[in-house]
Amino acid sequence: MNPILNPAMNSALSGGAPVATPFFFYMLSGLAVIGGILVITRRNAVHSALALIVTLLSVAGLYLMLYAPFVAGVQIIVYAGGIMVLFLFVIMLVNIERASKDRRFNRIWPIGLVAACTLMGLFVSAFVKGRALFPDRGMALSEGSNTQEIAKALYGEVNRFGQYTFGQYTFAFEIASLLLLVAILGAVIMTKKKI
Amino acid sequence: MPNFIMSYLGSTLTPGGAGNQFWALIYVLIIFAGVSVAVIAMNWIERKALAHFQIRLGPMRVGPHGLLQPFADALKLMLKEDIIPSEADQFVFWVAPLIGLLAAFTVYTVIPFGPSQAVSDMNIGILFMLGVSSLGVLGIVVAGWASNSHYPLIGALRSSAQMVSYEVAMGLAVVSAIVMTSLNTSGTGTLSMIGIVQAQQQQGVWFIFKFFPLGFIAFGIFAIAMVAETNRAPFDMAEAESELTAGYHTEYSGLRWSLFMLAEYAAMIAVSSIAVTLWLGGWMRPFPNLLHAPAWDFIFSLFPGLTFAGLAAIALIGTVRMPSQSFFKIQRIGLAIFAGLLGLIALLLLVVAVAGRSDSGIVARFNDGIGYVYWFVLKVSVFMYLFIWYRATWPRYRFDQLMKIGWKVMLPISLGVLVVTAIVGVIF
Amino acid sequence: MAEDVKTPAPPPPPEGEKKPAAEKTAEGAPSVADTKPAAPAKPAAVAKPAPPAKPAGPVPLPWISPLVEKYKSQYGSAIEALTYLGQNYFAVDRSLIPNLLRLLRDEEEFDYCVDITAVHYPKREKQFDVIWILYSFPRNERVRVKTQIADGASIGSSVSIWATANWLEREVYDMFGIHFDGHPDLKRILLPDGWKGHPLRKDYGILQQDQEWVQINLGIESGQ
Amino acid sequence: MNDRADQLSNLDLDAPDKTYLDSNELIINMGPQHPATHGVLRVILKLDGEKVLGTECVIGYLHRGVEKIAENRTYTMFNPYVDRMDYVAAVSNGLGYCEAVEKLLNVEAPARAKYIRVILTELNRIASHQLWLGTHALDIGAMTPLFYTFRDREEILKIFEKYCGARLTTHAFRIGGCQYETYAGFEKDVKNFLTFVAPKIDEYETLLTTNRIWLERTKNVGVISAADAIALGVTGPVLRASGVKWDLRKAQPYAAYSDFDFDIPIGENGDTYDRYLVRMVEMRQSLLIIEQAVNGIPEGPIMGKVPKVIKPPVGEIYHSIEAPKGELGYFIVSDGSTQPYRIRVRPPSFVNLQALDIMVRGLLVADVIAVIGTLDIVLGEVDR
Repeated sequence: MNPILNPAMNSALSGGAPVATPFFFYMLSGLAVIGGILVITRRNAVHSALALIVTLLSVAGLYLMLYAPFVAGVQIIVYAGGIMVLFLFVIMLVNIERASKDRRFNRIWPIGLVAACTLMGLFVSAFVKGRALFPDRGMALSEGSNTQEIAKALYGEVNRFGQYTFGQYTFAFEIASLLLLVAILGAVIMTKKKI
Repeated sequence: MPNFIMSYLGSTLTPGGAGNQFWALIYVLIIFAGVSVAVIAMNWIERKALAHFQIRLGPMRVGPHGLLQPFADALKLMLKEDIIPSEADQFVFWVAPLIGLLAAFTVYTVIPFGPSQAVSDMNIGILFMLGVSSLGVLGIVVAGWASNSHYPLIGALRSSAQMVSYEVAMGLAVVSAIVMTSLNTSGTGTLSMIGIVQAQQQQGVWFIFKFFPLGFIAFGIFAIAMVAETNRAPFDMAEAESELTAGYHTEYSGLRWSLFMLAEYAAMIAVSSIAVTLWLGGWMRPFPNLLHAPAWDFIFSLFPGLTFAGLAAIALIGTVRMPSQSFFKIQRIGLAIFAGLLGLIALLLLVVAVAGRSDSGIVARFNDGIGYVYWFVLKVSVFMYLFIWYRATWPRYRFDQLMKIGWKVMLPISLGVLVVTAIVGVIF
Repeated sequence: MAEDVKTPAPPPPPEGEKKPAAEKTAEGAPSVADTKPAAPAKPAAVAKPAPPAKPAGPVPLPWISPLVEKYKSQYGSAIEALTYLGQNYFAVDRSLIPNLLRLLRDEEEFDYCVDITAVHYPKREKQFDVIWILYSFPRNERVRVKTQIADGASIGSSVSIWATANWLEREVYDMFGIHFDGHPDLKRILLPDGWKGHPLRKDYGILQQDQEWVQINLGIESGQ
Repeated sequence: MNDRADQLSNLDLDAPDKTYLDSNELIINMGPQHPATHGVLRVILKLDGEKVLGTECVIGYLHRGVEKIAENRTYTMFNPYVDRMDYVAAVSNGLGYCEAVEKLLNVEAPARAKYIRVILTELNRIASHQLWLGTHALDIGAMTPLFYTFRDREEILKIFEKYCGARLTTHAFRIGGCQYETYAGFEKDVKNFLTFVAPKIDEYETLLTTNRIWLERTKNVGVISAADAIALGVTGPVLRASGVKWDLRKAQPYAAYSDFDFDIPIGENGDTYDRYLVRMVEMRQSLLIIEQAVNGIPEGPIMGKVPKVIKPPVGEIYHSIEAPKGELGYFIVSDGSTQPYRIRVRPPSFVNLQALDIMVRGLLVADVIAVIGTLDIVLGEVDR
């Protein structure tokens, strides 16, 4: 059994009550999947956006189950709170009536299907070979003898996150921010003809 | 089961921290009821205070001095026909107020009314609060869109732009307070709401006075941003009644409309709670480190009772001064009963305070809890009064000016304050 | 004074008969164009026209002033200058509008068009008086310009001279049905767009309504 | 929207700097049911986001055919109707009408009547400005001044009520003078009012004049240059705020205004803030005029020698006065009968409203509200 779903570990980490139960896991994943399906099938873009919010919140819940509360919080504040508001902002300016009459799946859908299958294959292979590619925290946890200690170590999750971003992975972090800067500049150039 | 109930009573953890779902549920219910009552009270106080700013009397008919007016309003709103425009997007129109309401009430799970008087203490408490309260704007945005009408749409656009931009300055101000929490011997800060207050206690200063004026500026930024965040005057662009009739809730009526109002006031209380927690020492009474002798504890523990006694006295004066026509007879009786109730609460609180002095068990703990909640609520109500005061005094900003202030003034200042706070924190 | 008032006034000369038949349109218009550059002498010296003598009885008297002389010499009998109770007005031929108005603004500094209105005389051949009330800020003086037009005829618009004429002319059109040539957007202003009839004409009864419009747009049988 | 919006001719504007996102132009109806259009004004706005590309005013919802009614009433009977045009400045309307008919009759009101007229008209000017200030501030979002101004306006209405029995549509004057002698204590009431209201005007100014938000909302908003203002025929405080020192009370004095010493305030920039300041100073100047008038009010008759049946000789007359909102003119054509052949009212609000379009282009929706407020229109007068 996945150590994350180990009740003993749960109670140690949350200080008593088990949270990361299979029930929550399946519920949240189910919500995320249903939301994802709705995102691509709804004709109305605002409905899609709302479904996407459900998906994002479910994923945030999954992060919580993985004892990554900081990532969950960031997921809510950035994706569900910030980005989705901007999404809706843009969608509202689009003429929904006309957009919903357009054909939803146009001719390039085979290409999309291929791309989706490729991505799927990537995920599957990552899942299969995952242990070799990534340090598996769950495994590390199960190997530790004292769950209380691990729980303590995990409590400083934000600190560790900070240390990683500004220590070990500074370069990757800065590259990502540079990428965002380029995107911002591109957006400015696209919207404004004369700057 | 009784063990489940009783075992928690001696605990110094929050129900969430202790993993006690029963008490968590009790706390949730208490908070839900408390916030609802607070919104009702706020409704009455706002109307009365605003009226007195404006040389009017405000509600005077329903109940003595209009005390029952909020209930009459609530009843009316519940009975009113719930109109859904035929051209509206039915489902989204239906779900929008619920989103706002859920977001506004969910944040209360982490608000620390005392060191253990909170539903749960997440280690990302403040992040959770900001994140969930930012979801509230979704309700407004989709409400404006679903109404399928121009004014609500403009209101929704305004409010989404406004909230997204003010969240940035607000977040940076919050971060500068969080940086202050790390100024201890171990050098680790915290995002936990309770941890933030405890950090202030350890450092012996409210963060508003820390590194004066840095903390004060950050607090000021937050205090301005939270007004914009809750769409209140002078930043009430989203529902600017003289421009957009009623903004995003123009097409709403009845119960659904009242849910928006409930969400708005709940959000006001929530953001005020954040400000109180981060900068004004949360549940701490004034000078907890300086005046910490048991005698002082006792004196401060009398405050809640005395406050209620004072309110009872005011109500009593109102009863006495009520005109003596027969028309006012029922009102006089009603106000007298109200005064009696307040007096009874005051008496109860005073008894607890006196009893808690000699007791060291559950009564003392209860007494402490009352003290914490009292000081917290008192600080929050100062903000609530400020909200009313702003509304009575100021004209409304224009949308572009609002954005200009947000991006060109508040954001650089909050960024600067954050950097300077960090530097000063490292040096000292 | 009041006794004077009670004395019966001289029989009203129908306003239109004061002027000779003005059919000089063909000559009038070019003459304006010719004389305009040739008249640089701006009569600044005549800023204050001679105060007209107050008539004992209320009869329009000829208005004598350098300003009048100037335009009389230009247009001859197409223009008539009168004064009544101290208020001066020109009664001009239709063909002089709007050129005369432009001259008045440019040369005589009548820079403010106070009002444009009309009066309906159904018994006359040319049924309408159109009246411009002008004011000059530098001279602190008012003047009225009147012209007569027949029903169905149109008259030059003065929107290009005073921007304010836009709505004023629209109201005249709305109320009297007088068309202004060159108006950028001549449509009804106070009455709804589809309304039939022009209420301030004398033949439009005070209780009269466009019943059809009322029935279609308001969904009621009658507006009365 | 509707068919009307599609045929907006004066909304075809020179294209703004086009961007890729400009394709969404929004046409919205502001009014006739809208909290800030002061009645039943309907403004069709063409918006790019929130920027106003153009406006079209649709008026006439309150059209009652006042001019048509006039042709079917005698001169005396029509007198009360004029109060219903600019109903917040009914006294001014009455003054203009009575003076115009008097001029047509070639009679003059006695000096005492003129002084009473000046006092009441100036009181009415203050009341009108107070109402404007309250609603204008409310439009910009300041709720409180409304209640202050209405509290003080009440004192003026009380004086009106005591004088002629009506508060709003007063019908205070008659052709030839005044119907009523001042009541006992009139002068005392007016003097009390003067001492009462002066500090109250300070109070309004404390709330607004240096208020940062008020300044930001009104400065450089709805600017109209003097040349534009004159070309558009704008009058009253709006014209004066653009820097044109012109007031009919000085330029062509009527009633007893030549007897009094007062200033005409003018603005510099012609923006909303200047219009606000001009009106505030005008209120104070009105107090000065009232003070002089009430101190120097002569004894004597209050009714001139007018015949019982008013039958002006054939002729036409134009007379205008400085109403609180601008030049209010009456053009009366008489055919010698007891009924006017034609009465044309030159309404200041109607003409001033025309300036809305050029004042708000390029501004934001919120500014449209501010500008409608600052133009100080009354729809009863716009539509007549």
